Formats: sequence, structure tokens, C-alpha cells
Amino acid sequence: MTMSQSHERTPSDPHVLDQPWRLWATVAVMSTVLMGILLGVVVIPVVQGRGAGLDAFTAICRALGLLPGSPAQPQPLDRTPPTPVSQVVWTPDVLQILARADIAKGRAKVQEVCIACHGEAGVSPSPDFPHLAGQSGAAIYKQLHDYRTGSRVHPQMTDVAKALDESTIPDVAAYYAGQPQRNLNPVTLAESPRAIVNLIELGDPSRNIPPCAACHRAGAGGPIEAPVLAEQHAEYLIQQLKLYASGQRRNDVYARMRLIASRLIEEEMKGLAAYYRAGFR
Amino acid sequence: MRNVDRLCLAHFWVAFGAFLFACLIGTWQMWVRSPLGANIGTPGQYFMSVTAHGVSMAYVLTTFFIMGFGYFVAVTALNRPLPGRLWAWAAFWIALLGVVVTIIPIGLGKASVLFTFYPPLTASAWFYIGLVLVVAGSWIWCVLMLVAMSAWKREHPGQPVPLAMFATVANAVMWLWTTIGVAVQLVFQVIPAALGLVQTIDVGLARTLFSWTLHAIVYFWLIPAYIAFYTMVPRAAGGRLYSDTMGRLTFILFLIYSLPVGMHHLLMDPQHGNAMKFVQVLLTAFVAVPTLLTIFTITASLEIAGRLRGGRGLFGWIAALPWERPMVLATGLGFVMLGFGGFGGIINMGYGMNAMVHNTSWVTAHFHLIFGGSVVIMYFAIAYEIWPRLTGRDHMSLAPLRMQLWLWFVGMMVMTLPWHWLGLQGQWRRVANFNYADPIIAGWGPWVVVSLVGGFVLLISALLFVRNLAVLHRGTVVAVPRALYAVAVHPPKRVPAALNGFGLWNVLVLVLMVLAYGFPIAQFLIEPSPSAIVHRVR
Amino acid sequence: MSDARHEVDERWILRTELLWAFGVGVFIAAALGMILFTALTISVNPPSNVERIDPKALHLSGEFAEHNLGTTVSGDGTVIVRAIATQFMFVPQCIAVPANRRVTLRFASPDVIHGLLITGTNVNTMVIPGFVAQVHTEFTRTGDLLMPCHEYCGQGHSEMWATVQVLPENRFKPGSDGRVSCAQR
Amino acid sequence: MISADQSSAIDSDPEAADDVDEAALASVLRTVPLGAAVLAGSTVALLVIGYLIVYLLVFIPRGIVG
Repeated sequence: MTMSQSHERTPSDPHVLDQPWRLWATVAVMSTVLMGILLGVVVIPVVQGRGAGLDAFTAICRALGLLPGSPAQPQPLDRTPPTPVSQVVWTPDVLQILARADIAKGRAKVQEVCIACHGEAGVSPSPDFPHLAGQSGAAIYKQLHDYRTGSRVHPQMTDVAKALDESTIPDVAAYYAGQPQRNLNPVTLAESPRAIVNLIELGDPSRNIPPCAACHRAGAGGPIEAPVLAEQHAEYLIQQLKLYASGQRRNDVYARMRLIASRLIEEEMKGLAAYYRAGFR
Repeated sequence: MRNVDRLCLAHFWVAFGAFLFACLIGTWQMWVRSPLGANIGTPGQYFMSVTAHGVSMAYVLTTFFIMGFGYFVAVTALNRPLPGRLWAWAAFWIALLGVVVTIIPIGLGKASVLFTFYPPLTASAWFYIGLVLVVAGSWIWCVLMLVAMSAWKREHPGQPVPLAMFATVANAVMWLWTTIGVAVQLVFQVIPAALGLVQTIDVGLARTLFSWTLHAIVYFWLIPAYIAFYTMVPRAAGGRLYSDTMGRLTFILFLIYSLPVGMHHLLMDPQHGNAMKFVQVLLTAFVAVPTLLTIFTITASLEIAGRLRGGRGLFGWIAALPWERPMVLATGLGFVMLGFGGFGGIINMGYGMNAMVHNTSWVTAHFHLIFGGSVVIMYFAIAYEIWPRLTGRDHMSLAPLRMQLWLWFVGMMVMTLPWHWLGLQGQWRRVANFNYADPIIAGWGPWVVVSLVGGFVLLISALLFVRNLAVLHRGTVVAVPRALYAVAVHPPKRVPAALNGFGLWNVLVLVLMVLAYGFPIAQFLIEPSPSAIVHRVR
Repeated sequence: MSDARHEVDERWILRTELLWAFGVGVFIAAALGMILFTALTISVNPPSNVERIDPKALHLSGEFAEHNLGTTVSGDGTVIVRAIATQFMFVPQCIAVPANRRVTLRFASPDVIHGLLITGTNVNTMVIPGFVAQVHTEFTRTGDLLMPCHEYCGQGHSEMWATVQVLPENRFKPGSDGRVSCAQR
Repeated sequence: MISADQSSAIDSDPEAADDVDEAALASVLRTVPLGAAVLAGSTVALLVIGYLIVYLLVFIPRGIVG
């Protein structure tokens, strides 16, 4: 950028002094950015494209992002058929439906169908049936849909879920989510073994196990369908972990619970179940 | 001091308060992630701390220091009272309110999304609203700086604006340009998601808009250090500024080339093609020009001072410099850290080579050395230089000041040099606890402990810094009035309009932004990326 | 100092600055030249692949279905690795790749932003929900490498990592279905 | 705290003359930027050579990336 100082002694009118500045500054700045565009948009893609057997137009489109792929490499294609483990898709309207569910209708359907096993307020009498009080609405919604589509199988629940019509599922989920959880059981709160608390708070990096709280603590920003575990039947939690470990239950998207459960030993499963049974969040 | 010393002190104490707090939790983080602190603290606490450390250092320390220093320059360099003083106080209280409104959700664990927000992870709406308030306060400061300069130019037609004020206004103009990106991202994408008005977010667009701000914001922080280099260091060293014209040109180049280069933060992102990444890498190379010009011009100015004090031979002037003065010592140490940090930077911007270091400790070392090192050490030097003018009291002795600067330098070098080596090994960022059982990670343990030692030295230096300033408020030695700003070898008599205002440069910036960011942003408006479900951190 | 000499000195100073600016230009040209040279000769690029995919329905897609993840070797010998970066786990957690042979790695995220690097290699990419991240590389050294998630993705970010086994040519044998899995050790 | 509105010597003309003697400055200026040019020049040269070395000896051997 040469600054050709105007030699003739014109009055120091800024505009006269400015003339060379305005010219040279524009030339300098524009040349840098145009050189960048010429190289980046044209020269590099075309040269790279020739190496990868791509014509200039395709290479430039790929470099600009108008076509997928790199201008320098062939783009792989894949026509594998999908085999999803769960059909539930969290779209904005599903979330809106869940947010605007009608609790009264939900309560009516619960009275009619769910009370027998899950109890009216979601506190189930036997460990075979999970507590639903205070459970996350999204978790109930997903499990019910998985029963309907066969992603998850259970002697009774598959038929019950199929019998429900589509519109009442969010209402049932919202009703149980609204039920207050029972008060905590202070006795077992104190003696949770350090190893278990570490597993829940820190996870176990050496076994690639993330902290349970990272997904299961509400408000951790984890997966939407992660269920609330606090105050759940201990035996039910152990049973589900075993089903995941053996792969019998496989409606966890991308096998996260199956991988984690397969790495937990029996004693840890019991410790975790007792911890959550005690009502920790 | 005409009517601004309490305004400046208020800003500086908020800045340095946040700085000390951030140093404390920063050291805790270093300990928790080291082998000595394994399994101490939960991920929740760690990421809460990282968010608070980032917000305090990057948004509070910087914005308040720059505003306070801007008011000081506007009054002393222009030698006239600050216009709109009530607006300045209003801006201060708005920004301070914003800080409080941001820190509360962080403390409650409702905003652990780090200071660079990772949508679709979304924090409590208050976290973002607080930051918008801080930016709003800084916008008022920008307007005041522009008003002050134009008022001065009306009173002194045809005269060149003092370099310190010219640079401060360049910084304000650049800040107005660059906050557009984060403001649009927050107001139109993130805050509606945080309030629950929308359930999804276009992540590609959000990252591109944030990258618009992400680079020029670091130059917004850096320019006060360069103002000190150009307008205070030459006089402190007993010499003259080698070239005033080059000073103006440097700040103009910062304004032009720091804005259209934000996408070098997205080099490893899939949502942009190589073409625009290369364009912005090339422009990033030109953003190194002003720094390299500054190194030469300031070293030449120091050479003048050194030779005037009897320095002989090619490098005799170095020893002859008055290293006992904090401003000179800080410049020397700052330039060394700028060298190491700059080296880290040119590796980061190496187009394909970014793949070697992206999101590793190499990047952490880069910005700690350049911002945490050379910029913050100049913040210290500026504070030491102007505190007597603000409080009317002078330092009892310069020894503790020099000690503090040396501790900061040693601490920063010991903390960051191992990070370069660890970064090349693949040590990744933001890890609450490393799995030191893994053979690869086990090898990193000793180096993490070395950097932890550097962290402790930095903490001691930070405590000493706040002590050095606090002591002045009750000091007994009355400040002797001394001239502050340097005189150029050839003080400018008449300066082309281009070097006295920003009209031309704003036009060029607009053209550059359209050419560099036009397509990358339009790409999402033409065909939005498939939206991702918002994951709320509550 | 007479005004004339003053005028001469000032232009002399500006000339030294210009000379320095020219030197700086040479250095920048050297740095950019290296980037341009390797881009043009051996196609060194940052990983880019503007290929949109809906993260919400990623698990319903064919390519990123659970059984299609991991390393596959297609008929013409191209090695493609597909993996999912999801909240707090890479699926599969162990990836086998051949040494000294072109490999294409494709990642996708169904939930939030992730990122990954493979220690000691140039494999490094962000995984943005909405796009398929794709890296073409060649592994020059064999051994077990670490592939951590290097972008904050939530409370479990620190535990999110996978292993990459770089196998020498002779031990990288695809099965009948073209898949290669990690050697269990 | 000095009262806000009383202008003190500290507010003296910002470009106040310093104690630099013009003649000494002129003689110094005969050699000045040489030391700075050599020091800064060698540092920047070192940086760029370091960049090229890292590019060729650390980055490229880690495998092609595209």
C-alpha cells in the first residue's frame, strides 16, 4: 500500500489530501478479498476437482456448499434400509401437544385403565409395575408409543397401549407427570455408598460410563425422553437394567442404556436402585 | 480530573472485582481437572465454574475496563469534559444490572452453557437477557465516544484527533459492527428458545451469527492494550512515538480486518464449504498485519528511548531502557507473550492445519497467552499508570507493581506452555475430570500439574494486583502531575480525512462483510438447516 | 529543525515502515503460500460437507440406523466409518480402521453440538445437529487412539469418548457383510 | 479524591512537551529503526519459519485431511 503523499502544497483541505488515500485504500482492501474469493471459490476447487474426477461446476458447487461432499474426494452413497428401535420423533408439534395436554381427560382415562396396576396417584403396589407419580411426561409418552409400535414388548402393556387412542396418550402422560412424588425416606438417604454416588455424579470414565445425573437429573440438558428415576421401585430398576444388559429391552435409541447396563456389575445395579429408591433426584 | 474520575473508578473496580473472582474459580478448575484433584467436584460444579470464569473474564472484565478507560481517554486526550455524563452513569448501571442478572442463573446452575453458548443447549432466559443488558450499556458508551470525538473535531477543524481518542473511537465503531452478530443470534434465536416460545433452533445459523462476533470481540479487548503501546509506552520509556501515521493505520486495519474473519472459528464445522472458509482464512492472515506493524513501530519507539538514554550498538538500547517503570516492564513481558500467543494463532488459522489443534489445549494456550497474557498485563500497566490520576494518590514504591507483573508473566508462561504440548497430544477442552487410568491421558498428568502450578502463581499475582490498587485509595503520597500521552517524532499537523474519521472505512467494512459473510448467512436464509430440538439446562 | 528537513525525515520514517510492511507481506505470502500449495497438490482442506440431515429423525434414517454403524468396506475397497455422536456416547464405542489407506468417516448428532478428534491424527470435526460431518483421511500410524468429544455437550461431556484401533493392512479383514469390528482385547 | 471539577495540572495539554532534546533525537534517528528492525524482523522470521516447520513436520505427517 503505497501512500503517495501529494507534493504540491495545496491548502491542507482534507479532501485533497484524501484523494490518494481513498483510492489506494479501496484498491488494497478490495484486492485482498477478491484474491481470496478467486482462490477459494474458483482456483482451489477446480484444481482439486480435477484430481478427484469432478468437473469444475460440481467442484465449485461442493466448495460453496451447494452440493454435499468435498471438492477433492468422491462422495459415498448409502441406501441401507432403516430399522429403527423406536418410532418416536421429538418434533416441535409433539412437544407442543405434550405441553398443552388436558389433565382432566388424562385423569379420566387413568381411572378407567391404569389404576389397577399403577395406582390412582401413580404409586404402584407391586414392584413389577413402575411408579408413575412425577414421572416425566415425555418419558411416559415415548414408552406408550414404543409399546404401540412393538419397539418394546410387555405381556399386558402392549395390548393396553394399543387400546389407547392417539389423542389421550399426552393427557395420561401429563396427568401422571403432575402427580406429586411421595415424601422422601430419610432413613436410607444417609448411607449411600461413596462408589455409587460417584457413579451417579461423576460416572466412570475408565468404563466409558457417563454420570447417571447427566441424563436422569431434570434440567441437566440431557435427552428429552430420559425418565425420572427418583423414588422408583428398586426391584423394577434392577429388572430394567438387566433387560437392557441382556438386550431383551432395546427401545433405547442408539443403545445407550444397553451399553451402560452391560458394563454395570450386579452389586452396582443394586446400589443405584437403592440410591434412587431413597428419592435422590 | 474533570468529572470522570469516580465514573472511571466505578468501572475499573467492577472490572477488577470480576477479574479476581474469575481467577479464584479458574484456579479451582485447574486443580479439579488435575491428577491432584481427581474426583473432586461434580461436572455440574465444574461447568458452572467454566461458565462463570468465561463470562467474568470475557464479558465483565473487558467491557467495564474498556468503558472506564474510554471515558478516561475521552477526557484527558481531548482535554475537555465528557459529554453526556449522566448517560455514562446510566450505561454503567444498565451494564452492572446485566452482570447481576447474568451471574444469578449461573450460580443457580441454570446457565451451564459456557460463555460461548452451545445451542441447542439453552440456559435460563435471564442469563442471555443479562448479557444483552451489558452489551446495551456498552452501546451507550460507543455513542458517547463518537459524540465526544465529533464535538472535539468541530472545535478543532482540520486538526488531527489525538491518537488515543482516534483508537478508542475505532474500537467503539468496531464493537458496534461486531455486536450485530451476537445480538441477532440472541434476540431472534436463543432468547425465544430459552423463553419456550420456540421448541427448535437452527444451529448452523446460530453458530455462523456468533462467529460474526467471535473474532472482532477479541480485538475489542485487545485495542486498549495497543492504545497503551502507542500512546503511553513511548513517553513512559522516555522516548517518542516512532510514527503517528502508522498508529492510525494500525487501528484502521484492526477495524477493517478483524470483522470479516470470524469463520476461522468454524473451520471444522460441516455446515460451511471450503470456499468461504479459505476466503476468511486469507483475510485472517491480513489481520496479523496491524500486530506486526505495531511490533515494529513500538520497538522502534523503545529504541529511540533506549538510545536517548545512552544505549549503544545494535541492541544496547534494550538494557538502557527504564525497566523499573511498570509500563515499560509490562510492554516487554507483554511482547514476549504476544510472540508465543501469536505463534499459536498462526497455527490455528492454518486452514487444513486447524484440524491438528481445533478444540484442544493448544487453543486454550493461545487465547490465555494473548488475552490473558499480553492484553491483561497491559490492563495492569494502564491501571497502574492512571490510578494516581484518578485517586490523586501515588504508588509508595514501584517494587510491588513490578513483582506483580513478573508473577503474572511467569505464571502465564508456566501455565500455557505445557498446554501447547498437551494440545498437540490431543488433550481436549472443557473436561471436568480426566480418566487418568487411560494410558494416553496418564502421560498428560505431570504436565497438567505443571500448568496448575502456573495457575497458582497467577492467582497470587491477581491478589497482589488488587492489593496494589486498593492501597492507593488510602495512600499518603500526593500524586505529582505528569504528562501521560506520548509525543510522536513528527507530531501530525494535517492528516487526511481518511486518517481522522471512519466514513471511508465503514463503507469498506460493509463491502467486506457482504463479500465474506453474505453467502454463509444467506445460505441458511435460502434453505434453513434442519432444526434441532432445544435442550434446556434448568 | 527546519520545516523542509522535518518533511524529509517524516517521509524517511514512512519509508522504513513501508519496507517493514513489505517484509510482513512476504511472511504472510509464505504462510498463505504453504496453505495454497498443499491445498492444490495434496488437497489438504478443513473437513466440510454441507449435507443436511434431520437430527430429530436421525434414528429413523437408513444410513445412520443402529445396525449400519461402524466400519464398512464397500465392493471397490473404499472404507467408510459411520458413527453417531449422541449425549454422552459415541456409537459404536470402538472403531477399527486400516492404516495407510484412504478412510471416510461420517458422523451425525441427533441432539446437541458435539465435536471429535482422534489423538495424534488430523481427524477433527464438529458434529452439528442438522448436518453430516465428514472427514477424509489416512491413518499413518497403527495402534489404539483416543477419540474424545471435544465440544461441550452437557453434564456427561467429560465421559464421552471412544477408541479407534488403527490396524495394519494384514489384520484389517472385513467380514462377509463388509463390516470390520474392533479386535476384542 | 481531587474534587471532580477542579482542573489540575494532570489535565495539562495532552501533547505536553517532554524532556527529549531535539538534537539528541535527530542524531538518534540516524540509526533508530535498525535495532528494532533486526529484533522484530528476526522474531517474526522465527515465527513464520516455526509455522512452516510445524506445518511440514508435525501436521502433514499426521495424515491427509480433506
